[in-house]
Amino acid sequence: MTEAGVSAADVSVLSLDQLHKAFGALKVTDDVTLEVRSGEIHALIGPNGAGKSTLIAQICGEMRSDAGRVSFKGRDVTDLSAFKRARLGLGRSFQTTQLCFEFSVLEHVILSLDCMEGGSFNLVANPRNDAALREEAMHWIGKVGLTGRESRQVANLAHGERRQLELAVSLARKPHVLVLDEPMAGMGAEESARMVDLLGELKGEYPMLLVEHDMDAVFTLADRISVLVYGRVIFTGTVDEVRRNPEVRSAYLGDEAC
Amino acid sequence: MILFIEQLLNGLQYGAFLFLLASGLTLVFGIMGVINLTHGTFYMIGAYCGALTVALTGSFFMGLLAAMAGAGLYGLLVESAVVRWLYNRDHLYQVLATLGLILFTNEAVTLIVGRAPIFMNIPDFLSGSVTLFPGLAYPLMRLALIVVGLAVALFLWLLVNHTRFGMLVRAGADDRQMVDALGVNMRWLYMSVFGLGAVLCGLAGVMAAPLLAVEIAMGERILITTFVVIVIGGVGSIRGALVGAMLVGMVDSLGRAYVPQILTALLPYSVADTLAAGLVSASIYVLMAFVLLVRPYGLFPARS
Amino acid sequence: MELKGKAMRVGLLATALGTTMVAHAAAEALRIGFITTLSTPAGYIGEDIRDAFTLAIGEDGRLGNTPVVLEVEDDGLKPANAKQSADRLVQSGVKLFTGVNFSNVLAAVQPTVMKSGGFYVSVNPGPSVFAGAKCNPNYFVASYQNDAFHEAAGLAANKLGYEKVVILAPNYQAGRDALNGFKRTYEGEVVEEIYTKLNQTDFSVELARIRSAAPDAIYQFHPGGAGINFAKQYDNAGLKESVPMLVPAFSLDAQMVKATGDAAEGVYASALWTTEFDNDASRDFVKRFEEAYGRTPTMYAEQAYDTANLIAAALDAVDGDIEDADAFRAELAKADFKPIRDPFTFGPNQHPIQNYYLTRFEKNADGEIVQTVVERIAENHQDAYAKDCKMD
Amino acid sequence: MSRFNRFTLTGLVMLALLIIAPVVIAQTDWSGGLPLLTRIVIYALAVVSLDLIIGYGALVSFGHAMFFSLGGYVVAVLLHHTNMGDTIFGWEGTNSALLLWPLALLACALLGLVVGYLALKTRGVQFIMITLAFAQMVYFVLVSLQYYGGDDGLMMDMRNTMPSIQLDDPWAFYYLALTLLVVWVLFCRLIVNSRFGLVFQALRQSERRAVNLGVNPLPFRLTAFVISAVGTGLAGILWANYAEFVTPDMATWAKSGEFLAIVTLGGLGTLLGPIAGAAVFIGLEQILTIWTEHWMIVMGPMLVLIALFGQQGMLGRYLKGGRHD
Repeated sequence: MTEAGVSAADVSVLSLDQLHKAFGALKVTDDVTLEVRSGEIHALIGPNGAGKSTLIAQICGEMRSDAGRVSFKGRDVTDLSAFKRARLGLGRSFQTTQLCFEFSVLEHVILSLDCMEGGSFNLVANPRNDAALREEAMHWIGKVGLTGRESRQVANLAHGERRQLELAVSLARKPHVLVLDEPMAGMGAEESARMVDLLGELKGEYPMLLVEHDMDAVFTLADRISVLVYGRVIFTGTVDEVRRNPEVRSAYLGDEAC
Repeated sequence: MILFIEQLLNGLQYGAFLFLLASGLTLVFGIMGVINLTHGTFYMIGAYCGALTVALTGSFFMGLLAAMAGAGLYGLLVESAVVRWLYNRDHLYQVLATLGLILFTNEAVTLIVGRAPIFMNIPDFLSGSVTLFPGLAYPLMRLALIVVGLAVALFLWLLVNHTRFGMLVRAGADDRQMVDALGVNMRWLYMSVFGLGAVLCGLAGVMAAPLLAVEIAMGERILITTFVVIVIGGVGSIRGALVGAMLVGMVDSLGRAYVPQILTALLPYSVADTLAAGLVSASIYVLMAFVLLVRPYGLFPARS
Repeated sequence: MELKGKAMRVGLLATALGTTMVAHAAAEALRIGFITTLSTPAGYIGEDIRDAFTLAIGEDGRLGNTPVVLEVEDDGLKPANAKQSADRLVQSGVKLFTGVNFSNVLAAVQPTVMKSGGFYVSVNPGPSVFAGAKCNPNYFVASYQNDAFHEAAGLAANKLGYEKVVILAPNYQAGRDALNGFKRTYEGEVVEEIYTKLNQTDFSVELARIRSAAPDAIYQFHPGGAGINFAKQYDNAGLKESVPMLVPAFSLDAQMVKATGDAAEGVYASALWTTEFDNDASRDFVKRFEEAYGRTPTMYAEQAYDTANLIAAALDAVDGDIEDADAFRAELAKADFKPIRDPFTFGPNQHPIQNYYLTRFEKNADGEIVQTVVERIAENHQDAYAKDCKMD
Repeated sequence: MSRFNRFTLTGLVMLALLIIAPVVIAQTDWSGGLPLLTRIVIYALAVVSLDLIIGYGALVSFGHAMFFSLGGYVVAVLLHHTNMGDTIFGWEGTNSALLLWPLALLACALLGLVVGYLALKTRGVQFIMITLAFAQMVYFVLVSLQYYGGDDGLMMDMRNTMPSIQLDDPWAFYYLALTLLVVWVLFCRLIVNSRFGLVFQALRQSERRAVNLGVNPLPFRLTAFVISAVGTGLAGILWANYAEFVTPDMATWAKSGEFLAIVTLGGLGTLLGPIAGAAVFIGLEQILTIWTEHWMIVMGPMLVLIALFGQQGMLGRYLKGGRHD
């Protein structure tokens, strides 16, 4: 990995400033500061129970933080609810797939496109019959490699295909950052490889915060990596720096690293 | 002052009675996720079994046993024949099926016992009143209800907090999959919880029967109130059921005792009269709406 | 015994096949629409009404000399269902109706029948709506106007010398009517007027209020199960000994007394008739009813039996032909028959002008609780609404 | 496409049956046919409205009888004043359906708005219970309306009037109710397939996903709840005109439960299923009550069997099947 070029593109898109969250006496996230810069894939790794899921919930607005700030595109969004953050361009995928299983692939992407402004109260027009929407939806379906599957019901998709659809649903909204919560979870080797390729293609177009256990994928894709242990970021740096850091090795990577 | 204490006792007594019904319902609800409308039916079965047995044997204790056994057995029957197959189904199907069971049971009891309400005497050792302190005599039968309610609360507390069974119950209320993963025989756990709930209903039925008309559909009258109790308390929580029952008991009793007087003192009679009657009738529903608006999952939700 | 067998058979048939009972259906039999409440816990009243009416028809299927068919329909205590049944029967040509047991059901049935030009003779409720300005020439009440028992109870309270009373009823129309009826005739002081919740089962709070008010007596109206609950809890609270309880007859009917047990002993009730009435017709009726159905007739049974005989007398007078409505109406209005209770006449609104009694629940020689007659408290009592009725 | 065809086909068959049935029954000597069909159509209107929020939004309202009763009471009360010659806030009143009905629907919409806004703060079982609580409050208010008959209810001396349609004529009334049902079903169908409907359904299937697409759940759910309230209110208006009286009965929890049972019986999320459910439920009740007064001993187990084995209600499998693949 080369050092990411220092340029105007290096401005921070998403930044977390001293975020805290505790359940009773248990500090789940503790003083987390972290930023995702435009164009980079920033990976977040850490053992189970490190607080990754809680952190994502705080970023996306599903959970209120006890203290600290979340800024998105230079704007303080700490007090905004989840749907408002989404409207600003915060896209995400979920650890366990969150999709509308009764829709077809096409319907789902159309839904995503139709919700750019938070959804419509038009009680009459059928968005499925909107040629422009269909065409755009097909574009995103093609982008994630689901062409030919567009009329299949989401419930009947294979696991990997659902992950691809989640990506399409997020991409269709032209997000300014993508928060991906273990996109490779539960995938076979082949599916994982395809997902890595796909994310690699998207790299540079969308800044991403990638939470992932698959270290091969992380080292292939990430520009920078933050390590979260017991709710604290113990280290942030480039891939090589992380590999070299003894603290990280002992705390987390250990034998898993290579 | 003495009157106020008496009304507090009345509230306590009503609360204790509601707790007997609500504790089982909240467990069934919390652990199995089943909306069981037949809960009131178990109460009716208990009252009928108790009253008929007392009429036959003359012994209140036989009636007590018969009520608990009858309601418990019917509960097990309902669980294994119908409810068991609805655990993982939408609430709507549970409502439909248990509604059907209510209609069926009511009519079956009508065919067997007849439509006219039946009689159950107050046992001799519980008839009459005791003087708690000068100026306040309270009926023994009602005191007995309070004692039974508190005893059951204590029993359930011990059961839930200090036994393996209770551990599973608590775990089940928190996370069903986890209990599944423990390899516990879920069928056994569900049946015992359901049966326990039914037995407690039978107990409530036989304790209430001496003071009430034992009649068809007596269960539905109390069912909705019982649901109100557990929703206020927080579904799945015994502690919630206890607090909810006491809250509902007190609000209802003190409301009936004092709201008309207070309103009459404040407002012109014609307005106060209608308003008070309406307010008293709807008091527990107002309470529930208020609690849910402040705490959408009740006071002590089992699952956070 | 012969009669018993037949009546049982007819009764069983009616139960088993529900609703359309054909008693020796001759081609020309007069069809009588009989909408009543058989299901629900209140169904025992409907059963008594139906069975007593059937008893009056007798084994030959004739009411007086006229062959009749009772078209029994269960309304399930739902006005809408009753209205549906009435519509259906009217359209199929039925001209004469009776049987309804509840005021709100009657409110649904009566207008339908009146619109069709048919007759309705009430066996039980006499709601005030139809007793005053909305009275109708084709609508008769052979039982009582709804307020009558309460007015009679007010008179009874005067006679018993009660100077201050607490009165209670559920918070709904009939409950409010009840207490207003009582206050209309009662001359003492009402120290507290308590409205309970509809379908309330526990009365501990109200009992405490009564105790603290310490009245000479209470008057309470709670129909059905609530009435039983109240009486049992009143006794259990130890109030029955110190504060006498007065009720209208339907707060403690013969079936309810069985479920109330000893708690009923000593309670006063205003009534039209009781099983202990001292005349042959009454004794004969009680005996026949008990033989046929194996249970004690309630006041509702008596009213239904009298209604049947009222209709029978009018039918006989017009030879079973009710097509000439004016003639049939005129005969009904005469009330020219011998009822089991005291004879009555119709007022201008075609509600009875009749005698009311003070009764008391007491143990008889066999240790059973029966409703004994204490004294007549109202003679030729007429309801308060008759003056508002202007028939054309 | 096949789903569209199945819906259209089923809808047309039902419509044909409902159009022809009274004509056929009129040939027999069964006089209860037309009133029975009228009841079915009125109930259908209410349960289709309920299906809109349960079947497509998973908002299980156990209190929809409150809208049914409110619609009925508003027309009955206004008619009562008009006939008594009272003025209502200086307005001399009217008997015209074209004025009264929209007014009643507006009242239902307002109640729906308030109740929906408060109730939608909860989910699941709590939502079921809080809607029930509000319905109970409405019920107790109706019972305590002494002036309007309280528990006994309020008679309507006549039906409302409508230009060129005789509401007093049972045939005209039936076909008017049927027309309203058809229009309402088509409207609901339009909503379900609309841009709004897509979002509303997405909220049921995955609220988290919808929220992360930028959807604020409350306005969508509230809109659907109000529309559903209006439809149920319309059924209440028709019921009041059909029965010519209103009672607090219309607001009991048993009525709400009946609606739920019918929707489930017919098939959730199908719009047409509940209509079949209404026909079967009310028809069965009618047949069984004629057969025996102990009809519940048959009806009860039937409901149980339907819940146990009719996994998607009567028409759920058929109407939802055959979509995609």
